[in-house]
Formats: sequence, C-alpha cells, structure tokens
Amino acid sequence: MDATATTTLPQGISFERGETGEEMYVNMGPQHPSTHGVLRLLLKLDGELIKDCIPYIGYLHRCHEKIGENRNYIQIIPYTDRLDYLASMYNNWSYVKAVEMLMGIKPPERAEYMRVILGELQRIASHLIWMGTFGLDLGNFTIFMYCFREREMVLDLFESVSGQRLNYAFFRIGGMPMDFPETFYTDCVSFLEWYKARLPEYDRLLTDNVIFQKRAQGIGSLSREDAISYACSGPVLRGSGVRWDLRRNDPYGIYDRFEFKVPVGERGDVWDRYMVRRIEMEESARIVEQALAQMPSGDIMGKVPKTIKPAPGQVYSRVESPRGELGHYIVSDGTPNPYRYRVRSPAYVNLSAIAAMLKGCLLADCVAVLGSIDIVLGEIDR
Amino acid sequence: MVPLSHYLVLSAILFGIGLFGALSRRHAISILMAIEVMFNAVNLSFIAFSRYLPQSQMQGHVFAVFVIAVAAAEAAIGLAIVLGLYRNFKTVNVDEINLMKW
Amino acid sequence: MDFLIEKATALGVPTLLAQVGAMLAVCAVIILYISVAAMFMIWWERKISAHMQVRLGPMRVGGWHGWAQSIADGVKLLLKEDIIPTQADKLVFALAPIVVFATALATYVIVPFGPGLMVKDLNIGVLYYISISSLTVVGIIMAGWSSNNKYSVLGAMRSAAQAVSYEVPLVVSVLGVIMIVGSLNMQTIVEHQAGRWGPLPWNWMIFGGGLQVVGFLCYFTAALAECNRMPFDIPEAESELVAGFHVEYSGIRFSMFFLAEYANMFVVAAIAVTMFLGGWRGPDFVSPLLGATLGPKVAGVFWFLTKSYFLIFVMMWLRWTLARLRVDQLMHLGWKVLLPISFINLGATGLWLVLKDMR
Amino acid sequence: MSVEQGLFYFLAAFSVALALIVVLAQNIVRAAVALIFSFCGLAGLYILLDAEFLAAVQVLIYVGGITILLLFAILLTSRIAGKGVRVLNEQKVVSGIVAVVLMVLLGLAATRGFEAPAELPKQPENTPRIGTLLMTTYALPFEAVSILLLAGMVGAIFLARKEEK
Repeated sequence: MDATATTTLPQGISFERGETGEEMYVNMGPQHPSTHGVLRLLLKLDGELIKDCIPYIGYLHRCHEKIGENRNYIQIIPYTDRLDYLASMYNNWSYVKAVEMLMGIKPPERAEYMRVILGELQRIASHLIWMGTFGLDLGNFTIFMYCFREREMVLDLFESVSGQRLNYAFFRIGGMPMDFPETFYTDCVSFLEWYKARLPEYDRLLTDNVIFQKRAQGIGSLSREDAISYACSGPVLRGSGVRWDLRRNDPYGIYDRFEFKVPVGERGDVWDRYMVRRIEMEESARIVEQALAQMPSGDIMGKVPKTIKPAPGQVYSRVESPRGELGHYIVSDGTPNPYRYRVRSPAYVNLSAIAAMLKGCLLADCVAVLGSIDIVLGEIDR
Repeated sequence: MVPLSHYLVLSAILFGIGLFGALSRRHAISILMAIEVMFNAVNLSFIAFSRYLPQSQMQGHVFAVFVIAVAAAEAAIGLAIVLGLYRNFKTVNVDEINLMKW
Repeated sequence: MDFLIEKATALGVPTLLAQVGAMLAVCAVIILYISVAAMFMIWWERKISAHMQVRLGPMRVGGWHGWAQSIADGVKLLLKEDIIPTQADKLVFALAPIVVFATALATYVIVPFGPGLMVKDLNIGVLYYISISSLTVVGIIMAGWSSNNKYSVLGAMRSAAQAVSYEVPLVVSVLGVIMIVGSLNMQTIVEHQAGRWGPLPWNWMIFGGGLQVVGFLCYFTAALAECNRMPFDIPEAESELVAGFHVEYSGIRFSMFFLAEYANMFVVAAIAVTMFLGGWRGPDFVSPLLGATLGPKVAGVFWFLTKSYFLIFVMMWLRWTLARLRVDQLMHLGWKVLLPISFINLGATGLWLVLKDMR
Repeated sequence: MSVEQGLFYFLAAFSVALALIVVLAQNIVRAAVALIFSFCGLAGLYILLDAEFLAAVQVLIYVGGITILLLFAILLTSRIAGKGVRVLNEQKVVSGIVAVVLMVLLGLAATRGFEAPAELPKQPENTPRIGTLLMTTYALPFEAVSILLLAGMVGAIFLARKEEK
C-alpha cells in the first residue's frame, strides 16, 4: 500500500538519489491527456516541485527513415506526410526541395507561390491547433473549440486544392501536380478576413486573461545560450531572444519577396514562446495576402526526367516549419532509391531542452512547458 | 434519559483506549491520533457534566472549546515535529528514534 | 420535517414511527431532488458550454435539445461494471464515494427553499454547513489514497491543501453577515433581509442590508474553490492529473462523485443566496392565484431557485472562460488576498455596527 | 428504550469500536479514517447532550482540520506500514494493564461518585452563551489560548520548514 514507492527505473538510467527521501517518481504518459500523444515523461517530484525529468520517446516509432531507403524518390512523398501530421505541407516541401536541390531542378515561379500560400496557411492551421491545445493544457477549454473552428476552414481550403484534409502528399518534385481551383482565391481571401477578425477574440479570451498570463509568465525559462546550445529552432529559439528564422536568414524559394516581421521574445519563458507564435499567426496571414496579390500565371510543373535518379551526392535541405528547422538529409548513390535518408525534426530537438526548462517548475507548469514546445510525436518518433 | 454515569463510563473507556494507544503504538502519528482520542474523551465528560449539573451554566462547553483549540495547536506542532523526525531519521517509529542528539 | 411529524402524530401515528417515517420521507425527497437537479445541471452545463463554444451539445436523446442525455448517461453509469483496482484498499475505496455523497446530502438539511420549507431549521445553521462541508475533503483524501495511484494521491493532497486554506476566508467572509443578523439561523438571516432599501425594492445583504458586496465576492470565490470548480479545479485538473482523486473510479461510484460535485455546487449557490441575496424573498405574484397558505411558499421556492440557478450559471460561465490556477497561485490568492480582504470586510462591518449603535 | 437511549448506545458503541481500530489497526491510513468516524460519532453524542455548537466545532476542527492535517502528514511521510509490520511496541502488555486499570477506576468513580439529577436542568441557548462566557468570565484564558495558537503556528512553520541549502 505504499503509494509513493519509487518507480523501478530502467537499466542504465539513474536519477541521483535525493537526500531527503521525500521524492516521488511519477510517470507522465505515455497515456496522459497533456503529453500530446504518446510521450512519456519520468518526473522526480518533491511534493509538486519537479526535481528532474527524463523524456522517453519511441512509442510511435515507425522506421520512417529505413522505409525511405527502400522506396524510390517519388514513393517517399506520402510517407513524409506522416511525420508532422499537423503540418504535412512542410514535410512535403522540405523533402521535395531536397530532391530538387540534389537534381538541380528549379520549380516554376507559380509553383513557388503556391507552395508559399499553402505553407503559410498550414502554419496558421498548425498554430491554431497549438493555441487551442495550449489553452486546454492550462484549463481553458473554450479557446480549443474556437481554434478548431478556424482550422476547419483552412482544412476546407486544403481539401478544395488537394482533395485531402490532413495528409496531402500534394507537392511534387519539380513543381505542383495541379493548379488551385477557381474558387480558391475568393475563399482564401474571405477566410483571411474572417480569421484576422478572430485574432482579437482570442486575445480577449486568452492573452489578456490575468490567470493565463500568471500561468505562462516566468516559467520554463530557457536562456539564449541554452537555446542555442540545445540547437533549438523555431518559436522556442525565437522565444529565447534569438532572431533566427530560415525564411529570413536562409530565404529559400521566393521568401525574399515578402515583407513580414520575425517576432522574438526576451526572457525565453512560456509566455514569450506563446507571444512569438501568436504574432506569427498574424504574419503568416500577411504573407498569404502578399503572395495572393503577387501571384504570376504560368506553368506549375518544371522539367523533370521520367525516372528520378539523382547523380551520386548528398544534400541537406531545410525549411522553417511551424515547429522550427525541418531538415531532410539525403545521400544518393545514383540508384532510384536514396542511399541514406534522414529527417531533422525540430520538435525532437526542441524536446531535448525540456529538462533544462523544467528545473524548479511545479507539476502544473510541466504541462504548460510541454505545450509551449509544441511537440508532435509523429515527428519526434519518426 | 441517559444517565450521566453512562457518559462518564464511555468517556473513561475512550480515555483508556487512547492511553493504551499513546503508550504502545510505534508510529509517531499513531501516537498523536491516540492522544486526540484522549482529548475527545475528556471533552465528552466536560460536556456531559455541563449538561447534567445544574450549576454549570455551560461552563464545561467553554473548557471543551479551549481543549479543542489546544488540540489543534498540539496537532500542528506534533506533525511538524514528525516531519522533522522523518527528514532526519528516515523513520517515524518512535522506538527507533532513541538518540538524544543527531 | 417537524410539520410532517406533527401531522402524523395528529393522525394517531406513534411518535417514534412518525419521527422515523418523516426522516425517511424527507431523505427520499432530498435524494430525489439532488439526483434530478444534478442531472438537469449536468445537461444544462453541457448545453451552456456548447453554446459558448459554438457547438450545439447533446441534441438527440429524448428529442428536444437532448434533454434526456443525462438520464441516459446515468443509466449507463449504473449499469457499468464497478471496477476496484487489485492494489486498492478495498474498504476505504468503497467507502470514499459514500462519504462524499453523504456529506453533500447532509448539507441540504439547512437549505431554506422557501418560508418554512426546510428540512430542519437549526440554530447553528451556517456553522452546520461550514462544518459538514469540510467533511467532503475527507472523502476525497480517502478516495485518493485508497486508489493507490500517484495521480490520485497528488490530487488528494492538492485537495486537502486547498480545502484547508479556503475554508478560512469562506468562514470569515460569512461572519460579516452573521454579525449583522446576530444569528446563525438560516431563516432568521432571510427574515433580516426583508423590506426595502431606498429606491431599491431589495434590502438584501449585498445592498442596504449590510453592504456586504466584498463579503459576497470573497465568499463566492472561496466557495468556487471549496467545490473544486474552475478556476480552482486543480484537485481534478484533467490536463495535469488526468482526473485527480477519482482516476480509478468507474460506474456507480464515479457517478456518486459526479452527483456530489453538482449537489455541492447547488448548496454553495443556495447558501450564497440565503446569506447575501435575500434568500427566498421576491415579489409574491402567485398568492392571488393559489391562496395565502400555498402562494408565498410557491413564490419563495421560485425566487430561491431562480437566484440559485443564476449563481450556478455564473459558475458555469466562469468555468468555460477562465484558465486554471497553479497550486502556489491558489495558495497565494487564498492566504494573501482573500483572507486579508475578508478580514478587512469583517472589521469594517463591526465598525459600522458600532457606529450605527452610537448614533 | 427511547430514541435517545437507542442513539446513545449506538453512537457509544460506534465510537468505541472505531477508537479501538485507531489504536490497533495495522494500516495507519485506516486508523486515521477510523479516527475521523469516531470523531463524527462523538459529535453525535454532543448533539444528544444539547451541545450542537460544540458538535459543529468538533466536526469543523477535528475532522476538517486536525485529521486532514494528520492524513497530510501520513501521505508526506509514507512508507506506510504494510502487512505484518509490528505496530505496537514491547510496552504493550504493561500499557494495556495500566489502561484497563485506569478505565476500571474511572468507571467506578463515575458510577459511584455522582448522583444523577432527576431531571435535566434548563440550558441557555448554545452559541450566545458560549460567546458571552468567552468574552466575560473566560476572557483571559481566551487570550492565552489565542497566543498559544499563534505561538503554535509560528513553531509549526519553523519546525516544518526545510533548511535553505
């Protein structure tokens, strides 16, 4: 009947045993409403205070990279959808860009604009889910339903384009498979109008709420130096005050043609990460508007050989996904299958900093910190 | 009407039980609980006297209130001591705690 | 209840039998009321939350707006297997929901539904409520510990800390009213709020009766914490502790916790109405229709329930708008904000009473 | 046997049985739970003695306060005794004899020593009377108790606080 007996730790893993003997070991997950999937955190608690934390991953491991080595270059595209299933467009994009770089293909301009529009809409959808679930983690259920309402609209747009709502597999090596439908432009504009009017509503419900502010401010801090040495990227890095956005610092595609702000935080706490994403939600809408206005006509598919057989070589391509730097590393040996295929998933790298963020937090903060990292287990476990 | 002596006998039984527990339990918190039982036994006789003796005019109730207040203070301090013991000795069994100074 | 006993003895029923019979009858009525009202409140909460969240909520069971959804859920919970974990302390595990439900039931004794309509008009009414409501936490700790689950234990410890710290501002904020009225009796408190206050037709405690607005707000906040409602639902925070102390419960035992939670909500609102919002007082519009004996009672019950359910609506509204506090923030709010404010309120009320006497 | 007598014997048996569980139970949490119900039984007895104010205070302070504190401390210092752990020390025989002797003596004193009055004296209403007594006759003890509580609070905080490292 010893409710606080120590958990037997797996072999090779050991917490330094505390002196007080009052610690309690809690497994948070893999089945837990706030771990956003099948993440397991082994927490050492002193009362409610978190003394140490070890994240365990691998419950969703699917041998993604090994499968990739046994498929040809085109067949991999649908698999990449399943990496970060909340932002599938970016997985497509990063992978397709890697193969294009490997083969020296340049997609036509219209295809690039389509990619930017779809990508930024995807960023909006992904951040909406994040905002909803983050509110849910901190106990606000209503924001979750509001965010899902807007996300559904984005998914409707995607459905009208690709026929799919979650795993699109819509990007092709060298361009896009088909053009936007006629209705897309008006639908997209009216969605953006509706969406921009909703953002102040979210602010009233969440951002301006004193309880929410108190819960988010000053916890889970990650210093600038730590964020860089943990190789964090995306909003986690920017929240710690590093102005690093691949769209700005390594402008791929046509990102140098758009005007947008790169928000950064100051203290690197949960609140800063929240505000970074909150502002990005506006900026993405601005980018989509600019792209819609500038959109040229023309081809959407470049010149691509019938069989995709890149010359031997290696390439690393990266895009700024909603979670950070999403990279694909491909080694080609001249056959139709990649010799080595590897994914650098931003959530995995960002998650590795959780122990540093959680030191000295309370159990309730653990949920907030985890939410602020914005993990997707499909990407972490691959 | 229940006679006064029945209440007093009940009080005596409870006091005896509490005394036995306080003297012979090993767990420090158990001892505190036994002491609480004794407090309650005393309170019961206070209130019974107060009810049955015509000259009392509820003075026994006031004593019971004081006993409850003292019991609250005793419990708080006792439990703080138990926590301190646990922190230093890793046990709360009083017969294992036999050092004068740690 | 006394009324029932009198009627029965007048009809020639032996006293003992009349007493036991009246007790059983009143118990049955209260249990029936709690079950029906709690089910109604659950359905209501689901509809309110749904409409706040651009949803519709239950729409199918029973036809009109899914009114029978809670009944269906209740039947389902009754028929479900009652799972007791093998590592649980079975006796304590089985007793815990009974303790929680019984205390929720016991607090209904002093709820004044209308003029003369209460189970027992105790002299120590308010104190009785405060002491009985402190029992709930015992059941919660029993549940949390006996489940032998770390989340349950954490939930139980949070709950204990929360209940102990919020009981103090709750009691102190109510003391202002008790000082003004000079009695702990619920009906006396309602009687004291009769009459008018200046242009307003209400002499309620939060208006002219005692200007207890601060006390009311303190009470309401502390009461939200007492019945584990948002933003103070950290003992059962679903995103942190899954469900807190009742993680391991299922079937009818779970439904007892659930009913008790809603029953507690109603009692808290009812006490707030009685103490601060004039109890069952309101314009008597049914007496011309029903006569002078039945009319005031019906009107009283109507106004009492209207006010109580309005407060419950506010509680639901808050739940679906606010985020959850953290444990340390909760303690901070209880000890460093609510308690000083309620003490100041108490002192100010005392001063006011003294000055009024001097005049 | 009237209702009152029946209730008295029932509550008395209930309290004594639970008090026995408190001192004999293997499992300390069960002992604490038994203590809670024992206190509730005693509160019922107080009501039989027309002390409803004290009954409410009993439930409020003992059940809602002290035993919650006890349970809290048990959960904090657990390594709760499992099955087969010795809960009584080697003084148990001696202390048992002492307790029984004391019980018998007190019982004899109670049954022989006091003449039960033929009928119950009238009692003033509970709450105002206690309040008046506390503020007049017993004002000094009242203040002393409040200082004791303050000192107890400070002491408890000091003792339970962890030393800063």
